[in-house]
Amino acid sequence: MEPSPRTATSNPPVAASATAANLTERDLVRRSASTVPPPARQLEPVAKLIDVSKCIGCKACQSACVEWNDTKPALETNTGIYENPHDLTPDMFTLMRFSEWENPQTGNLEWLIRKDGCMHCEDPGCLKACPAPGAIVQYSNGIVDFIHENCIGCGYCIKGCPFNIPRISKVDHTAYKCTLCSDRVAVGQGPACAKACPTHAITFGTKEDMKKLADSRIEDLKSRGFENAGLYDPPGVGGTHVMYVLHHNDKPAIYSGLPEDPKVSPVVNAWKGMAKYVGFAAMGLAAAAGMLHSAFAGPNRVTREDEEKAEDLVKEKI
Amino acid sequence: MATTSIEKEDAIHPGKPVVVDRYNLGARINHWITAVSLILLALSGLAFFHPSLFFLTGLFGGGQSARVLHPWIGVVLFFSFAGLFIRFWRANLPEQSDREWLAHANDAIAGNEEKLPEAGRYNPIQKFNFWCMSLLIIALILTGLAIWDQYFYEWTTIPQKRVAVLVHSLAAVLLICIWIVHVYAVIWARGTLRAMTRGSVTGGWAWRHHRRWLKELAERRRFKKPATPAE
Amino acid sequence: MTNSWTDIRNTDLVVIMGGNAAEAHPCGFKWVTEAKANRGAKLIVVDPRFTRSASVADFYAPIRQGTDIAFLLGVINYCIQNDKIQWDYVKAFTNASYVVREGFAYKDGLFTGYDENKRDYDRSSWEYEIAPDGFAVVDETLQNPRCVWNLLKAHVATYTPEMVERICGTPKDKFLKVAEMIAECSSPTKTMTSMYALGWTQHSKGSQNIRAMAMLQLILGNIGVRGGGMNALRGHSNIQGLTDIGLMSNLIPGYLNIPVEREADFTTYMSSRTFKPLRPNQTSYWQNYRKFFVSFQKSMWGDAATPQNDFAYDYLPKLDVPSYDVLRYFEMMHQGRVTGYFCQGFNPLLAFPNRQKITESLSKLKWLVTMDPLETETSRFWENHGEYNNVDPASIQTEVIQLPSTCFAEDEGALVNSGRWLQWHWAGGSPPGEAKHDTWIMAQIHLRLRALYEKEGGAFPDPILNLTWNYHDRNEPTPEELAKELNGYAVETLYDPADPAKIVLEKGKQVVNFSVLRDDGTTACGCWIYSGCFNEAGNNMARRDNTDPDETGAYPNWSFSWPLNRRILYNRASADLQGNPWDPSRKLIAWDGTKWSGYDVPDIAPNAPPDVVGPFIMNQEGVSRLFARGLMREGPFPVHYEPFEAPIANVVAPNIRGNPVARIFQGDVAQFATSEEFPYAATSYRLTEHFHYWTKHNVVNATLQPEFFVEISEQLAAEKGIAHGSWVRVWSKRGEVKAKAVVTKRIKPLICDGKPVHVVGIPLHWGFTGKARKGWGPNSLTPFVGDANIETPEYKAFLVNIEPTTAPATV
Amino acid sequence: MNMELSRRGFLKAAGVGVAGTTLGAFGFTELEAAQAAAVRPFKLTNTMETRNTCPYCSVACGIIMYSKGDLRKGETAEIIHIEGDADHPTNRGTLCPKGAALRSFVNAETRLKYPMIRKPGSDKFERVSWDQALDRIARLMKEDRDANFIATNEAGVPINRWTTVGFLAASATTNETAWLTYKVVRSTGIVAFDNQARV
Repeated sequence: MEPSPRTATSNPPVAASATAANLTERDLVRRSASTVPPPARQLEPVAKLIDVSKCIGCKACQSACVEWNDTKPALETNTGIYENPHDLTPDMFTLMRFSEWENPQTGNLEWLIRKDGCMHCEDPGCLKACPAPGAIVQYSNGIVDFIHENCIGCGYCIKGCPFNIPRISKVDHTAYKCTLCSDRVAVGQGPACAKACPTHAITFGTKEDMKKLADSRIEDLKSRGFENAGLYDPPGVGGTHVMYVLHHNDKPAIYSGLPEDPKVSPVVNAWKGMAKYVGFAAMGLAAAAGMLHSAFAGPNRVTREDEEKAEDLVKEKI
Repeated sequence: MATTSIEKEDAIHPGKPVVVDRYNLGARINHWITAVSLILLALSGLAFFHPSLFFLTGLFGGGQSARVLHPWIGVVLFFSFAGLFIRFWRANLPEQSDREWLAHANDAIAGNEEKLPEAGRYNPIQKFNFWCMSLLIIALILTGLAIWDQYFYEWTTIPQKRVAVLVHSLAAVLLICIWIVHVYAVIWARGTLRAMTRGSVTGGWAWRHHRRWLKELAERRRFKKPATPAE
Repeated sequence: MTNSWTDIRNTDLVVIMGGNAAEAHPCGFKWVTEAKANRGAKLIVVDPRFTRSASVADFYAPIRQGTDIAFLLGVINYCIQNDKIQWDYVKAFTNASYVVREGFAYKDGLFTGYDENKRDYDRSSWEYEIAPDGFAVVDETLQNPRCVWNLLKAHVATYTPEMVERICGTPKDKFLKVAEMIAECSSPTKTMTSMYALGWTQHSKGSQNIRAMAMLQLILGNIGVRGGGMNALRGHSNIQGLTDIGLMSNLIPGYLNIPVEREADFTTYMSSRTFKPLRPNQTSYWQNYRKFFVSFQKSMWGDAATPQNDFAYDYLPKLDVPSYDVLRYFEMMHQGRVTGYFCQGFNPLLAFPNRQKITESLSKLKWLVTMDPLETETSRFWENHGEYNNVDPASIQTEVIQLPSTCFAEDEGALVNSGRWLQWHWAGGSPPGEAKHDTWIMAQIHLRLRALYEKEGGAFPDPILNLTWNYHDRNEPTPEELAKELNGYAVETLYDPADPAKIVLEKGKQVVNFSVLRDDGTTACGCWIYSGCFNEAGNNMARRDNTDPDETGAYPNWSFSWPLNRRILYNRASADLQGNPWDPSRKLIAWDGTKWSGYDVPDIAPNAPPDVVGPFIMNQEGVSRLFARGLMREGPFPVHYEPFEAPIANVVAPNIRGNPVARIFQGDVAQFATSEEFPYAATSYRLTEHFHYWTKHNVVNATLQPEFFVEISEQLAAEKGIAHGSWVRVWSKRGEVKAKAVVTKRIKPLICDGKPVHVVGIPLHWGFTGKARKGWGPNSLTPFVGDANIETPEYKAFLVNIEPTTAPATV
Repeated sequence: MNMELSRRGFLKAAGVGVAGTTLGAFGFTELEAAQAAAVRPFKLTNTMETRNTCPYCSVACGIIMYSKGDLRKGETAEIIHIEGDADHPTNRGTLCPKGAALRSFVNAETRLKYPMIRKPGSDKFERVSWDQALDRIARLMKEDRDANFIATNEAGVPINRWTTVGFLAASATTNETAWLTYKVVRSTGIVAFDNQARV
């Protein structure tokens, strides 16, 4: 297995020779609305680990994300909350979500701050839903990326996503979300948010390493009285390449509505699975029935006799 | 009862053959707008429905423009069909005799129309198609709006959108099936197409397929100037 | 900071009080999370608000703003009552055993010597008993009732947990939990670090807030050790540097003083600066004061500073008041006694208290010069912005000259971080338009003024005409040239005093560090504490070797740390009287029988025997001071005083309002409110998304936190009928603001002296220029009064009222 | 675990210059020229790196500024990106939300570009040349200093105080600027000298 990039331990390269992208077509394992040949090599799966217990909600990740991706989120207002922008937007791929939770067991206030953004599912609902060939791709290291040239802006990815992540731009009408900084990962760097995160609440590396790191964090949290601390790597979507360490892994919903057991909606599965077959079958049957009928019954022609009957009727009444 | 099966424009031109006006120009334009919209919608919609048909977006100038056009065409279809609906809903109201007619559906399919009760302006299969189309188009426009994210994203939740998109695609499939039946029926029942091109049918066609309609027209003396032979 | 950011990784307990490190210093706070993750360290946050620091704390305790001294003295009392003292440290390294002279006393909130009319003390009784040999009397058994330890014990006895709860509103159980966690660090193998910032300084008794914690840290033996210390998290990137270089009314670089009027000549000036040791064999490093002073004068005026003219002593202004700090100066401006004012990278209209007074003051200037890379409200104080700056330009006769300067990205030089590291940086971008380096601008101002004096003569031109200006390009001195001046150089060839034939340093060469500076005019040095930063070895501030032997967090070869590249101040105190580390796992330096060595540059002469020479070399005692003698204006021990605007009366001294020695101007007294008219306790603060008034110009930060708001509890919101996210009007006796209401569980009413106290939180980042939405800051509301020692305004505790309102008119 | 990074030992002393980076350390031993069909082209290719320090708080995080154009070659340099310096012991490459957006400070619309003067009673700024602005300042200073400088007190002791003009120094300028400012201001006898340390 080819090793994958880890959290940036160096500064980004600038020399042209060192910046050839290493995520190419041949590293694709899935491509929306199309098939890809098996990848020539298997990159080691990567993951971003978000340790909510270390997060101070400073929004450095948002800032770094905007600067790296050259997006221009709109200036909003204060509506009584700390979330700004108020939601993920086509220009804001990641968002700190704040919730004030009073722990019924301890009576203490806990300010739970979760960095929201694309989870890079192993089984990506967006990709499944996407009708445009090659608009959504998945690399063998687990990154799910949107290819804007191929995107038609239909918003099916929004319906496919169990985490409510993609957003359609009103400017170029294509879907946007966190790319896991595929352009940085491709040259051996970690995502911009992970690089910036002041407390290393966001780390990036191989999924295996991140799981090990999570284990040590969970152990620390348990030692501090968070008995239900755990790793959020939901199996319903085959695991994710963005994982959370949660102090209350038994209650993900308290973290601004993190889904309890996310999976691609059965409705979406029905739509992208059963409906296709049933639909084609039904249309085919209708057409076939017509052809059969025409073969056996022949055309239904108006006869001379019919015409005469009509003429007679008319004469009679005139 | 009988009054419902006649439309204002319906009239008999005596002659040889007898010619019966069935659809005036407005109705025909309305129909063809609907038809073209529906075909375009089917083509673009199918492109989104299955990857193997994505190439159809090429007909619309690519995926982006297909995505832009599809819902607008849908709006055109909706209003256009609404026009047809207003014109024809009365003629498509079910009647007592439809039961009997349907009891002889086998004969209808076999083309043994003489064994059937006389049909009015529309026979029950046509009525069934009409109402199916109507209901499906309403379903399509409603679900279509729910997934028309460019303008109506805020109107529905994502779970609602998911249901909407599923319902939309299933409704579209059904509509296409109905459409196939409709088109086939037109082809099968020769002499039908001219109703939507020239606006009229021959007396024989009316006698054969919609005898009660013809009889009623005659009964009410709905005559116009004789059809010229050239017609 | 006595320690450094990277040293926080070595701690066992972090106490964030008087600050909000996670929010104001996120990347420094990283080392807290590292200590937690890697050492199992604990974090305590004590704050009126449940801050972002609190969100990752192991324990949070609420406190009413302005009551930190009561809390901290309460913890000291707890430690004393429960014998949680690092005794060896306290006995050897503090003045616990020093006997205080007869006549010193404390009663009803006041020490001996108070003069109510002057609002000042005669501090002569706040002194040690001095033996005939000239040394202070000590009682190592701590039996003498007048020894510092027994006085302290008696002084803090008032601050019981019940009293703390009554004053601070901190529930007793929470206070006790914090006290217990802190007290554990009295073990020689456990350390605690104190991370504080403006939450302690911005009070009328800010210095004493800090002193209270410093005393606690001394009792626990946490000063001078890895993972310990008093860590002031400085606010701005080079505020440490500007303080070091003494850009203040009364300072000379390196914490020397500008003479006062009664110091008529150099001899008189030096007579009070001999710094004779108060105990045998002590270092008392300030004995070198004269060397530093003379070298400074030489760097300023070169050949014009001669032994004959007392090294141009008269070139320095002599002060008639302790200082012309900004509060005093804006008061003078307000009285119409000021002609012109320069604001270099500063936005006083928003940054200083009582904005109405600031606007009036600036309007009375004849001229104002601003130098900034960005638009500031100050440079546009005359411009009408509707409700946001409601002034009449036609009636303001101030001429304003706005000069565009470069920003960090376009200039080169050193910034001093909170941990005293002088870090060099390089220019990477071209300035926009005609923006110029500050060095160019200052040089131009000087050269043009100098030319006018050369041509026309005028009032005492000598210090201007003789100012050392031997730069290669007179129009724009380079950062290297200036850094070399700060480091110091030999004016004449230096010979070894022990061997006059031996050359120590040739004329014109850079001095290696301040140890070679002389008081005879043969050396020049701009800022003695920086000496060593740019010596003959090169620019040590530009060093980039990030190796860290044994991962102590010292990074000895990264940049340069003043003084002498020392990373932890008082590091001698990390070892016991035998010179062995208190905690072998956290060795810093150790005595090997002949000398000190280890991971850091020893804070003491390398051959100073451990049981003889004390670690606190800058003090005449050689030890640290639990009893401050006359060095603090309020008294040798901290006392709880309420803010000038407080929701309750002072429980320990009901007749005293505010800090009894804080300076107040007559016009401002009338603007102090009582809790009857203004019932709510307001505080001001930064948010992590913004930096003061700069980042509202930055579209990204403006987006992350776009609009001015205030934070209130759900209870206050319910009482006042304020809806989440709605507009509120907040007003004090000095002004009003309109803001969005953030109603939050993170602020809860406190019960103080039996009465509920509601806290109103007011962040400070909005104004009428920039990208963010227009707004106000807290300084339209804050009172015009400062700390008694250093005149830092009381931004953190004042009274307001609040009500629902409608949106301000848009402009 | 993240703290175990960046043990690169001695780094080149220069703070500036194009740095090669060993991609090998991150898993791609063989660099390929394959066309990147998907990922965005790496935007820092062929930029100049300059080491600097974040100008905001006193944590003083190391930053790297990436520019098009090289100042040291006398070119105009435009900063296109700024991020944390992974070699820096304090911040280890991390930055807070302010630091991470530094590029947008450098390129802010409200950066000042030209000297401006607002005349008494006016409601606007007017652009002037540097010479006009600086000569005006020097003249205003001299006028007031000559008028209000206090050379001696009543006892005849030289006190050399100038109290009618004040100078408020910055908080984010370099030591070198601060020192030059100190020299210039002190030499005039200004006593109302203060800075952000107090507030």
